[in-house]
Amino acid sequence: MKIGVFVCHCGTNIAGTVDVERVSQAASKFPKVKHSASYKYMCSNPGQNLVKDAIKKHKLDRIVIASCSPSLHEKTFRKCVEAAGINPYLIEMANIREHCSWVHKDREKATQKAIELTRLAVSKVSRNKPLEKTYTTIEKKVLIIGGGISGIQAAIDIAFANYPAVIVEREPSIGGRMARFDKTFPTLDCAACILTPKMVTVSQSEHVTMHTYSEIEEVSGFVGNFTVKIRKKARSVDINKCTGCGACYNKCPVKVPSEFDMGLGKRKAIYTPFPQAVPNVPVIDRENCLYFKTKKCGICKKICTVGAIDYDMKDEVIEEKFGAIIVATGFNQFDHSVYGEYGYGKHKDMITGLHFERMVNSSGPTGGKIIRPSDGKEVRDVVFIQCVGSRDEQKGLPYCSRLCCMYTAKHALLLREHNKDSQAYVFYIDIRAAGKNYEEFVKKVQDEYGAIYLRGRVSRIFEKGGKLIVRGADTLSGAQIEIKADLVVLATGLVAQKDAPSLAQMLHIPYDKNNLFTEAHPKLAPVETITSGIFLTGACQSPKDIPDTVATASAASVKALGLMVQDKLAREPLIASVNQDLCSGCLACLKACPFSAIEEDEIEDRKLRRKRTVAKVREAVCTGCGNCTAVCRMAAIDLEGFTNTQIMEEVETL
Amino acid sequence: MIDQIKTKAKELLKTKKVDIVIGYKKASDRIGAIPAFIDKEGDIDKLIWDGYCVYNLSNYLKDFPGKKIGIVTKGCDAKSMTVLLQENQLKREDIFIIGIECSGIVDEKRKGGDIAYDERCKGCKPATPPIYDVLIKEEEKKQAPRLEQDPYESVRKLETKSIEEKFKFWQDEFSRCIRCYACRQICPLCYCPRCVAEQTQPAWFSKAVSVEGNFSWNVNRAMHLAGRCIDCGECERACPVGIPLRDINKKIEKDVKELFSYEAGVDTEQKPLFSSFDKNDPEDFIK
Amino acid sequence: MSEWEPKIVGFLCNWCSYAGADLAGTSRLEYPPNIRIIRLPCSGRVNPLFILKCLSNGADGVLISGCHIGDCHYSEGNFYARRRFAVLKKLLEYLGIDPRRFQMSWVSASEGDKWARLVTELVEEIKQAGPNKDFVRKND
Amino acid sequence: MKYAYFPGCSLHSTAKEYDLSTKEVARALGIELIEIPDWICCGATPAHITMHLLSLALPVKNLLKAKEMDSFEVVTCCAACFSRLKIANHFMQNDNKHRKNVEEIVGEPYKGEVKVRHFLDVLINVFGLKNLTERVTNKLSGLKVACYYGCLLTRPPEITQLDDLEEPHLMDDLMKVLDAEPVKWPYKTECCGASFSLTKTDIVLKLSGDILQMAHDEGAQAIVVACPLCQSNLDLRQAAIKKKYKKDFNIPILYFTQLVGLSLGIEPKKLGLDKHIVNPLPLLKERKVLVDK
Amino acid sequence: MKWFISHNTIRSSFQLTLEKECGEKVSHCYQCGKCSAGCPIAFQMDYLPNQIIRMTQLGMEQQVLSSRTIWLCASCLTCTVRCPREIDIAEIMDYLRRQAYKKGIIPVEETEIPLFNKIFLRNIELFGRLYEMGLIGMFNMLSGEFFKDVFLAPKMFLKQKISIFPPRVKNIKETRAIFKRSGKLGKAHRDKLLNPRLLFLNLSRKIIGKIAKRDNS
Repeated sequence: MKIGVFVCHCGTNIAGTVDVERVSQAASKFPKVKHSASYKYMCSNPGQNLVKDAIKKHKLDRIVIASCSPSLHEKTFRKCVEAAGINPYLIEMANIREHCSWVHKDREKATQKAIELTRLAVSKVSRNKPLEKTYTTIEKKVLIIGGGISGIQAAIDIAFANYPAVIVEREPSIGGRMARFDKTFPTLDCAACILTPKMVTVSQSEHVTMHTYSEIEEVSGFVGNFTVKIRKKARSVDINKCTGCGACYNKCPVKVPSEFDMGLGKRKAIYTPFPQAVPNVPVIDRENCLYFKTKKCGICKKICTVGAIDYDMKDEVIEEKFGAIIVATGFNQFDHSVYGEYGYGKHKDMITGLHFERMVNSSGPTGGKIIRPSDGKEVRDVVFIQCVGSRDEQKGLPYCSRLCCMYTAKHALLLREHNKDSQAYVFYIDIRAAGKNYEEFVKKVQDEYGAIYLRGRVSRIFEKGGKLIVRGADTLSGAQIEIKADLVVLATGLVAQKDAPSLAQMLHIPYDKNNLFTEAHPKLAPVETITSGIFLTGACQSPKDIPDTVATASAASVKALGLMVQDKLAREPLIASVNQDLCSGCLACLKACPFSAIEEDEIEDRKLRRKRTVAKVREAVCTGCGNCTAVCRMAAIDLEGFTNTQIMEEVETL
Repeated sequence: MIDQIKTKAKELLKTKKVDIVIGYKKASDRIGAIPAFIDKEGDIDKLIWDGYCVYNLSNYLKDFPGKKIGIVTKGCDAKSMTVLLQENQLKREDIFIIGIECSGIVDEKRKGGDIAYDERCKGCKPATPPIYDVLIKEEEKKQAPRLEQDPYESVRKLETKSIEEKFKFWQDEFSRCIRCYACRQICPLCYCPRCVAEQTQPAWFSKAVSVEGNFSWNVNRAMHLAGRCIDCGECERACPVGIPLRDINKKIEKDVKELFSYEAGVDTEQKPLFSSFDKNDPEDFIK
Repeated sequence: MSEWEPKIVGFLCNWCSYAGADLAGTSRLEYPPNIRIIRLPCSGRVNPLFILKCLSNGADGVLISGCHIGDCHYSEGNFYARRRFAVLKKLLEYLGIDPRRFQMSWVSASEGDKWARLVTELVEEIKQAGPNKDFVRKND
Repeated sequence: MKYAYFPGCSLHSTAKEYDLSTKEVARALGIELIEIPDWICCGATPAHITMHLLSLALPVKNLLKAKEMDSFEVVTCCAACFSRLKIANHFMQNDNKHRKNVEEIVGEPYKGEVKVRHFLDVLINVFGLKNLTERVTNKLSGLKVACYYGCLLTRPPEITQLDDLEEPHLMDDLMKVLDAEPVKWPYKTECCGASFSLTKTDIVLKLSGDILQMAHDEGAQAIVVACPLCQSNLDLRQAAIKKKYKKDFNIPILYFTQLVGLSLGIEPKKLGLDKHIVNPLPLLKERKVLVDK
Repeated sequence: MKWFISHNTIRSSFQLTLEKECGEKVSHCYQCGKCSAGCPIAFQMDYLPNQIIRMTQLGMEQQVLSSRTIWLCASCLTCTVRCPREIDIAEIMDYLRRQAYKKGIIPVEETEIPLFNKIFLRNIELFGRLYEMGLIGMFNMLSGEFFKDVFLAPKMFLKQKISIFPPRVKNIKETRAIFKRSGKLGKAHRDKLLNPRLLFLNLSRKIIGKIAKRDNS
């Protein structure tokens, strides 16, 4: 073994406090050290050349660089020695700048410490092993969970790069929440006008497969190689035969409240959720269908000229492989029935923002008329209440839902547009309009559309004489306020989907106490998760408006495409490995692995002459944290790059 | 009671439900009891049950790989079996547990004298095994009155000593250690293919009888049993130089109970102590 | 012995504490030179046997430092470490090892000042505890 | 069913009819109420405004007296007493610092072990509405009542643990059993002015006036209450409200116990129905609830 | 401008002391105003409840303790049960009143309530239970509203709702001891019933009010 030690002056950064020459001399006397040298800037080109030349000249096989923190230049020197023909994992760095020269003033003591730090690195490197990067193959297909605007955008981006994308959507049509909206702030372009073309693009793309009315059942595998089971719920209509003529739902005798219209309108038992649905293929709601309830009726089947109706259709579970997964499951609305002071959600003329969207939509259940659900009369005085559920630790959520200020302003504007005699009263706590043209929009609603903004939360709402009495306050004037409203619109907050935790557990991604999925880093990895190969977009991670949702969708797509374009997936070899002869198979490591990177394996025990269970590292999944090594009582599992032997050698050298 | 054990053992062997029954038989001194491995119906009458049946028989389970075993199991022994099951060392379907609701065993140190219940029996309640396939109960009248005693009395006494006193106490104790590893051999939960004490790459601690070697070994043994030791007391019984090993085991047992509400050997499905955590684990010792 | 300077080993996680110590350097915060840092990926990597090895090898003090709870790069590593060393710390104290000799801390990548303060205090404490004599391996 | 009974000051003076009717109803239903001997005032609002410890010590003293009777359940009818007793219990159970101080003051250890119940709770949740239905002989059919709970019966919910916070319904359920018709109205828990009766009469007139107005608007012929303070504010002050706001409501304010008593066929006089300022008898006669004997 | 406050006020320990002594986190308040929106007595208050909380946050001890609002709070808890930040506002009002007592601050316009409280408690201390006749009589006398509710009295007597004689409780010493010890332990200020300042303020206000009324009419 021939170790070379190179000590860096770093200008005066190190040499100012540490006697670099002495360090170099001392190092030359360490066991197994063949050569040592110092240089002004080891990371510079001449410095690196000095290392390379010395490797060749002295036939060095391991290198120690005593310089700055490895977080700065470990990669630099790995490349440098690799170029000189040494395995890049046969170097170690002694941090004699950040941990020595910069924090000590006494030259003698600092020099002494620098020598010892170098000695530590030398002892460690003497136990290093050459390591090779590992490679895995990548399944060139991306799974997108959720077919709202977020999933649609991601699919378009992936397809644009000519990679296949699969959307799994649990509703009968893609489109998500955005399909329900009327207009969008702050530009007021109609949601359908900008969303429908995208839905059509997706449906026509040769690269995109859609599984609507389907749900994820099971996910296994790891980055590049996920195996996913998808349950395709029985639609009762053959998607390949159906022409979307609509005869079936026109003739269906059963009417039930439409989920898409938030119960404001009706749909049939065989239905498409909305006219622009993609795919434009109906589904039979078996709970309400007469045929399924009584075995009578069967009108749809009789009337369908192409024979697409299939009452015997069964759920089908398919299995597919994916290289990456984009989670785009969106949000749910906060359930305001917890507010007793607002009548436990029982007042008919109290609706949520989403109801309002449907109502104001000209293709919606009221044909764009804003009316009181109780008696169908047109409204005059409408109270909008912001922060319902949001910013309320007592009954709701601790966080701000971020879009309610804006959509409420939009609603106030649309109200006046639809009904010139109406008056909007908006109860708010703070107006959060931080976005391009957002503040201007709110200002416009106040100035030009006459919305009255009142600063205060509403304390009580009750019915009297056919009106809703709203009792609030305006803290700016110090006044209590009572408004007799025709309609109250609650800006309910955005919450995670009810089944978000079970999906997260399936995917092995963390979620926070509000059940929102957690990103790998809030600033620097906002669309990644700590599980590599799984990315987040849209409101499943935190409340987002449409521009932010689309932006994260494209960001997640780029991350997924970054994987797709690789031939093989290179992984740092600094991961755990099991010495199966030593392993007792107690599986303490498996249970302690934060990444499920350890699996059971069976080996033939030659001594016992029988098979026994042992642990095995799934190399592609292991992140190299080393937790398993510390829980292993028999030291059968070790971490490359930070092996027990290396660390014990370091301690030994003290 | 012994009849019940014998009947069950006979039935198990007869129906081929098990290949072998592990129980107790009289030792050569006619007082003590030693393990009995019965694979023939004819030998069944050798089985005994009395207060001298101190051995934890689960230790012998691993000696019969691939065989179905019926095993006479006290409450404390069943706990170690629970840990072994939890740690994937046994297959539940391979063993038939003849659970004994025991009334306590004698203190071996006072062999021959009056039946004095062993220290560890005093804190044991209930004595029902956490797992069993059949449960055989001691007759009511034989049930020893259980002392409502603090099981951690001696631990607490040591805890109140000063650091120097503690150090001296343990150094004295450990200085006698001859590194015979009897504590390890007898322990039903020490089953590593190769103990770290014997590894050389790296050499985890000194193999020689020395202050720091003995200390390291004993700390290592204790840490490896943290959240696993079910206080069967075999180690202390086996120690030829009489180191109070149970006082170390009990200390950890007490700590993990207090810190993490964790108890060993009660649930085969529970995650090992160090392979699990709670977000609210105490951290007042961390700066 | 008047010139005795304690020797302290620090096991630092790469992502928070090691970076925090780097930051102390970049911010030029002075602290005593008694600590030798061993870089590990995570505080969860620390095997209790490392601590014993340090003590029997003549270290006067050992420090484990990781990310604050919730900050772990591997999301859970420090939770495991916390549990493991809560037990070890109590055990060592029970066996008569001065509790000042084995300590644990959470230092984030932005807490350069905390790192400097921590080491200063640690060195002071270990100085008061005196050299680790009882324990050191006699040359064999 | 045997309980220690804590009537409180009001039930011994201004709310005598509440006391009378409670005892009558309890007797008729076989619920044994034994008055705590030598009970003292719970301190009401003035105590907790002035001295926090006193406001805990006075109720605790009473609970200790109940404990001496070997009764671990105390029943009270006054919403204010109910609230003070419950709050004191809550502190004694959950706050070591206060418990120590209070124990020092009353000179005895107490950990909140005596359970406190409102008579409404006993009637509905212990005796049971079903059992009560069977005992109703004189249905109050056609009587439209507004059930008024006031502020102290349900607040704070984690301490009182009696009824729904914003829309309480226990009395409404009870009235339905008696075949009376509880109106839907939004002022069930609105404040009547409570302890300001004497000091801030104007506030009481306004708040009580609003409540009467709302009850009137929603078609109630009488208001049913479970609190002597509410009753006294709404009943006693109707004359002054009439004078000040020129509105003559003439709405009788009845205790729920009185109506239960009537439906059980108990004589009006025994229920103290003659003690109201706004005379309820004409209404009860008109509704054929009172049968002249 | 109503007030000028300096950094000394803002940095005073008022809020911190309050949070420590009454256990309610005033700093949690983000001024949504829900307390004020639902307060039944707000129409009589000089500051809305949310303003009192804000003033507390800003350390305006003098202004808060001399406000009418803290005395007018009826402890109906509407604010407390609806506060999204889980602040017990009614408890804070209680605390502020107790502080005002301790410091002897009584707002000039709001003397009846403190007076009533004192008479009430004195009444209990003397008789163990409430002696209503005594309470009303004493209050009317000391507050200067000698004939308040006089017209109600005959009715009440007739219906036996009010007794002329005080209630009797055995062992009244026990009750008095509780008062004494509570005062001592709680360090509550138990000044004499006839606090001359309080009485003077009250009477003079009433008389001035009456004169003003007569002049107006």
